[in-house]
Amino acid sequence: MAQGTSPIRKVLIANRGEIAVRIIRSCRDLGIPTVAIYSDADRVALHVRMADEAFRVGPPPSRESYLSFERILDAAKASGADAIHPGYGFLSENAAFVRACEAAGIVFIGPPASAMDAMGEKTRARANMEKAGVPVVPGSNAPFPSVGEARAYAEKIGFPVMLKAAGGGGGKGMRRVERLADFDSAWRAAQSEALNAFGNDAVYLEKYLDEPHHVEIQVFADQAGNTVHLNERECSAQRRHQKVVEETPSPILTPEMRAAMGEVAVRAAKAVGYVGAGTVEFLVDKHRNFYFLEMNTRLQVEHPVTEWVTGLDLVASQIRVARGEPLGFRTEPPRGHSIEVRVYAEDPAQNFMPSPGRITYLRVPSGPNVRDDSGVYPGYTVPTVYDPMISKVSVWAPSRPEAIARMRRALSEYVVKGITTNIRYLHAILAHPDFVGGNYDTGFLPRAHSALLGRHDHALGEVALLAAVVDAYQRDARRRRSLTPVSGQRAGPSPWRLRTRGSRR
Amino acid sequence: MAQGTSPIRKVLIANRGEIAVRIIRSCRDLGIPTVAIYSDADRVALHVRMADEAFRVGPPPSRESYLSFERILDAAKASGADAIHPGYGFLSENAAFVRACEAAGIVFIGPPASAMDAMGEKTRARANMEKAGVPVVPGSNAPFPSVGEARAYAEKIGFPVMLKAAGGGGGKGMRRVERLADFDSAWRAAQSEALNAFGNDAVYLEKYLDEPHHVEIQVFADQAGNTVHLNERECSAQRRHQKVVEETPSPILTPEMRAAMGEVAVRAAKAVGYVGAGTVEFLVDKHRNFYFLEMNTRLQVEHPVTEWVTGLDLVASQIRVARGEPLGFRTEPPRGHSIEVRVYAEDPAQNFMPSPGRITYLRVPSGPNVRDDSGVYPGYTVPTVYDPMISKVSVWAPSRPEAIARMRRALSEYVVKGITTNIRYLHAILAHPDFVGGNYDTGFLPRAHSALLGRHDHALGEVALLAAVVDAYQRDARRRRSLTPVSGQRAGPSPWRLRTRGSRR
Amino acid sequence: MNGSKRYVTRVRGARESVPVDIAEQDEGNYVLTVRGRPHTVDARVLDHGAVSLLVDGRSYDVELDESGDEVQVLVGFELLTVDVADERAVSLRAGTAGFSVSGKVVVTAPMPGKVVRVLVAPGAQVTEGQGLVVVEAMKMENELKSPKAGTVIAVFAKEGSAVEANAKLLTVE
Amino acid sequence: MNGSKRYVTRVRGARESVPVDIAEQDEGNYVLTVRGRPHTVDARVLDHGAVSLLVDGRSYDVELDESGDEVQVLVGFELLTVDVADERAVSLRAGTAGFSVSGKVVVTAPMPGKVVRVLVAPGAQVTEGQGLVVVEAMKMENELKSPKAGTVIAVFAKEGSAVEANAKLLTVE
Repeated sequence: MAQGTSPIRKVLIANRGEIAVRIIRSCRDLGIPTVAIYSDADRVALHVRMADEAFRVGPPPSRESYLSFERILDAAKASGADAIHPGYGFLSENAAFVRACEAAGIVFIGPPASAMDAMGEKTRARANMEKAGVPVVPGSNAPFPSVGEARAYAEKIGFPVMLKAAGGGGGKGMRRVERLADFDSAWRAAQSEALNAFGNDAVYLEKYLDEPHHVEIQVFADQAGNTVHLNERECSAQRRHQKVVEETPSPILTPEMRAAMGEVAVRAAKAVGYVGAGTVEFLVDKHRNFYFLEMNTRLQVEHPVTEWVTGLDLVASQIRVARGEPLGFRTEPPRGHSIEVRVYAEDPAQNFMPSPGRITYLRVPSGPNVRDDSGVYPGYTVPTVYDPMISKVSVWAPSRPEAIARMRRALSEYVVKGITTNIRYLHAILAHPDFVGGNYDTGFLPRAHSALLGRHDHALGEVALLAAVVDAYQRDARRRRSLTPVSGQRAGPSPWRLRTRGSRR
Repeated sequence: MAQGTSPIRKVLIANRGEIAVRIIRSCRDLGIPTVAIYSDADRVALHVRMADEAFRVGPPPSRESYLSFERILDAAKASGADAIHPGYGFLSENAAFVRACEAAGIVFIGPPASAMDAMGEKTRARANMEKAGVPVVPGSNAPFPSVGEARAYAEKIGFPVMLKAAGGGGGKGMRRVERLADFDSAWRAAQSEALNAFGNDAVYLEKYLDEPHHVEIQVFADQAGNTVHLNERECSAQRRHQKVVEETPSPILTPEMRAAMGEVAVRAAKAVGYVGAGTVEFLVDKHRNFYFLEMNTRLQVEHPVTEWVTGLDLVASQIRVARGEPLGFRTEPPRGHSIEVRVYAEDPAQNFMPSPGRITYLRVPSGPNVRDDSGVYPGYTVPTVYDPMISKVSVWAPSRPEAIARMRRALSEYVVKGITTNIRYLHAILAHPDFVGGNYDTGFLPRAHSALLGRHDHALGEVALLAAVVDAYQRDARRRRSLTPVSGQRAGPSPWRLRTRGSRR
Repeated sequence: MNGSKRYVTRVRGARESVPVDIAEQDEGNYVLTVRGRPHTVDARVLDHGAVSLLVDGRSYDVELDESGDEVQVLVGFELLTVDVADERAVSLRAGTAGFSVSGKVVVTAPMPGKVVRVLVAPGAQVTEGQGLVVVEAMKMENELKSPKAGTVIAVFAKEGSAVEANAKLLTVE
Repeated sequence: MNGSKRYVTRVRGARESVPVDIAEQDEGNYVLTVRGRPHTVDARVLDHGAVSLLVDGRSYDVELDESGDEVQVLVGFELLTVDVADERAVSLRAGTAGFSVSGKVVVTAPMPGKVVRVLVAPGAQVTEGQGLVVVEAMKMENELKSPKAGTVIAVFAKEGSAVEANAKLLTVE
């Protein structure tokens, strides 16, 4: 981020989907015009419809559109945008893009490239954190020259171990190895996966922590180096290293642990000269020891839960910091409790297979302390080429049990027709005794998988039969009588109809 | 309310529309099953679809359905409901109904009948309040035996005066008289209107305050008599004595005034042995003197703004108090700022004529700190027989200017097709300098009426022409080519389609 | 690519009609010319009757509702009723009475209700916007106003009587 | 009032079909009898394919989606695919292969993607739920499972090849 004060008069959002919509909303609240970018697959996506301006950046594949420095910077210049918000994913943690923005005289709303460099490669991040006195999981800081040396190191720290792509993120390229015999083939597979996914075959290894908790600390820093933490988020409800449900406060954290982890997270951020919103992820073992996992140098998907318990608008705060304003807040204890779930166009019963397609009907949950951050609308077709997350629902309540009840209620109000979603699965998580109990680790979702899919309500099954038969009966009756649908309501006359009709024509 | 502890295991909601939905939500959050009632006009209304059970209570006219003691109590007995929540309007301030509930052994979630009696007739309320040392607007406490005596009293306190139906509320039966010559005819008209609306022709009169502010204090009391206030709501944006926009805190209140008005409101509530949620309405004149106006012995339409700045769920709190639980909260300064607008199916340009009909498409605002309390759904037909309010949008932000910006953004996201709404009018209010300035009185909306209707954006008018022409062109092209609609998206295959297709049939 | 086609548009309440020329470049992309100024327009019609327009790079989300020959257009907070006709249709219409609020106008009840008051008698001169009849519906009294200046030539509404939606109340010429 | 009519219902995945008798009382009100138990049902079909059901006073909000002879039913969090046929249709079908997951089943690609791995060869014995083919789409690998126990009689999918939606991947009998 260019140091100093920059007015920020128009923001280009280098992203799509719900996060692009989320950023447009904060910009609009701040009175800042927005520029959307879109690939050919997104011409009628919600973020394009909501933005003030919109520029095409290429064909559907991300590499040719949402990852194209040149096209995005061209759109910024064409529209006169003086700042770019990267959202999460895509170019949000790409230091080269940050430098390209700087070279083009455009404010990148995020940390400086140097902080990304320091945290980007996981092995370098580990080394930097060890230097700063931040506890890390036992493991290697440098790639190994050969599989033999890697294997020897694994034997030294003891199995099971975790192989991780040094350049990766989001759970891709990760592989757990249980025993020595499996090591060599797993190593090669991890290297090839890392190369395919990130263009970099560097793999490192860490001691595998048995069913740890994933707890992360939100940090925020201004350009003057004032750095605070905004408490934690519990993200242990994961599937294939993808978070599914997040909450704050973490049900396992004491105020003392929160203070200790917060202090370490702030130290980590300061060690790399961090600016803006960032997240320090930790693993917490059974003994409540915590270890630095990685730092996400961007806004997180799950930032709304922190917004609920702090009252802050983190996107607006990012923009204010990027303008050179000082932090207007400090660390305070979380107020109440917040939970977020990620709604996906996917079928949990079919191994979570994505389920793109047209949303034919949509009714979103609402009412007190329920928030829906959506990237879709009724009639929208979820495309096949991008991440299938369509929405995030978050709730707030004074206490965790109330927040759980509210989220279950909110999910019961969520109606999406035309595509399969994971809403039922999310509801099952919120009702599962391990989740309700609060002491769930990263092994929870895999362990509970069949329980989360399996619970069926037979009384409702019978109601479904009744509904199907009534529907068939009425259809048959209509066919017989060639009449219009039976309905409790008559369709009204012409929409937006005119109050006073003239005899025009 | 029956004193003592009552478990409350099932709640019948003696109301309809958004407030019935609102109450269902809180009950569901508390794990309490709900029973809806419906007239024939409401068989497929949202509250019926969302409740656990639903009972018909009669034909569309309220008198034969939502106001029928007998049918409502029969539904409560048939369903096994042990408590009734009256919402607002309908039977919510009917002391006879409270007594009928008590006689039937059903908890009425609201104040005791005696408190309603004390506050119900406005003249009696005035007398009670004067006795309790609460400042009231100069006026009469008793109905007048003849128009002559009323006229003499009006001359004594000086014109203009306000005529009000003693048994009324919601702005009905109110009439301002500017000068002596108009008095007699206005008096007779007010009597006849009062008789029609409330079955009671008693009319009283008060000194008319010139363009006062309407500021109300939310109070809450438990069965042990602990009574607190939850700050104020500014409700001066009124049209024909109907509130349109509400906010808290009031932009004109100092902390000292808030404390003074809060203390008076608590005194008023205690004077009548109040229990549960109630609202003491005040008029505030130019010199910031405040006068008791009336007490609404029920939940208010605009309660969400108080929920935003206190973090309380007022409906849940009502239920807890009705169960005999002590107040779990106390008076605290408002946190941030909240605004609510009432979305009506009406046409401001046609003298606010109601615009019932079918909602063909609906997209509601969302995102951070935006709440939509709606009673409708896409495909719903707004009936002609009831109040045309379809939804309330409320927002929260740290400061008033941010809350205004957020509400304007939220309204810009609100799409309702098929019927005319007042959304554009609401947006114009939020953009009007008098509202933005914060010092608006009850004369604001009438004064600003043509400004609120008149502002047109000519650039958008030209865009409308472009859209209409493209639409016509594409229709003509389709007709020529007999092709399917041109669209940025292809309609997907069958909805909820099956992942693995068998060769069934 | 097609040649240019002309449509004549008229916004309800406006005094003049505006010709708009449209030329399709490729599917969804057009050049539209209004009052001599050309606009590059990328337009996608959505199923539910909305159009996403990119006009010279600016994004407009437009909701449409067709009713007869007219279309209601909602863009931002502007709601306009637009009559769109191609040139042939306009010339056909030229011989008829239509295409303006001239001639006889029948004022109808917009919804079921009760006639509370009739404010004018046959023969009365009225101005545009003047109240004609008060109808009570949804517990509110609603004043129906004259859509034009003219003379009341017939009154069908009776005080106290119930009326159905679209019932004729009176005629102004 | 009409007489009673019988429908035969079968939930996908269930082993048995369930007959349901329906008798209309008056418009929207029915008595439905399932497994010998009668239910008083007030049913209103909404335009967008939903039914509001009051079954013995309990309210159920049911969303329907018809696809061919089947209807997908969402009630609460239960999503079922139900085949509903009247008695005549059932007797017609008796001579055909349908109405169970017996016989040949073609496994098709649910969306465009790339075949990453083929896990079985022709002749392989498979159990219900066993993985057959891995297809990559939307950046995720998705394993397609066998809808029934049986024998793989043909494999059309090739590792590394792109497939369109609904492309035949293999056949299980």
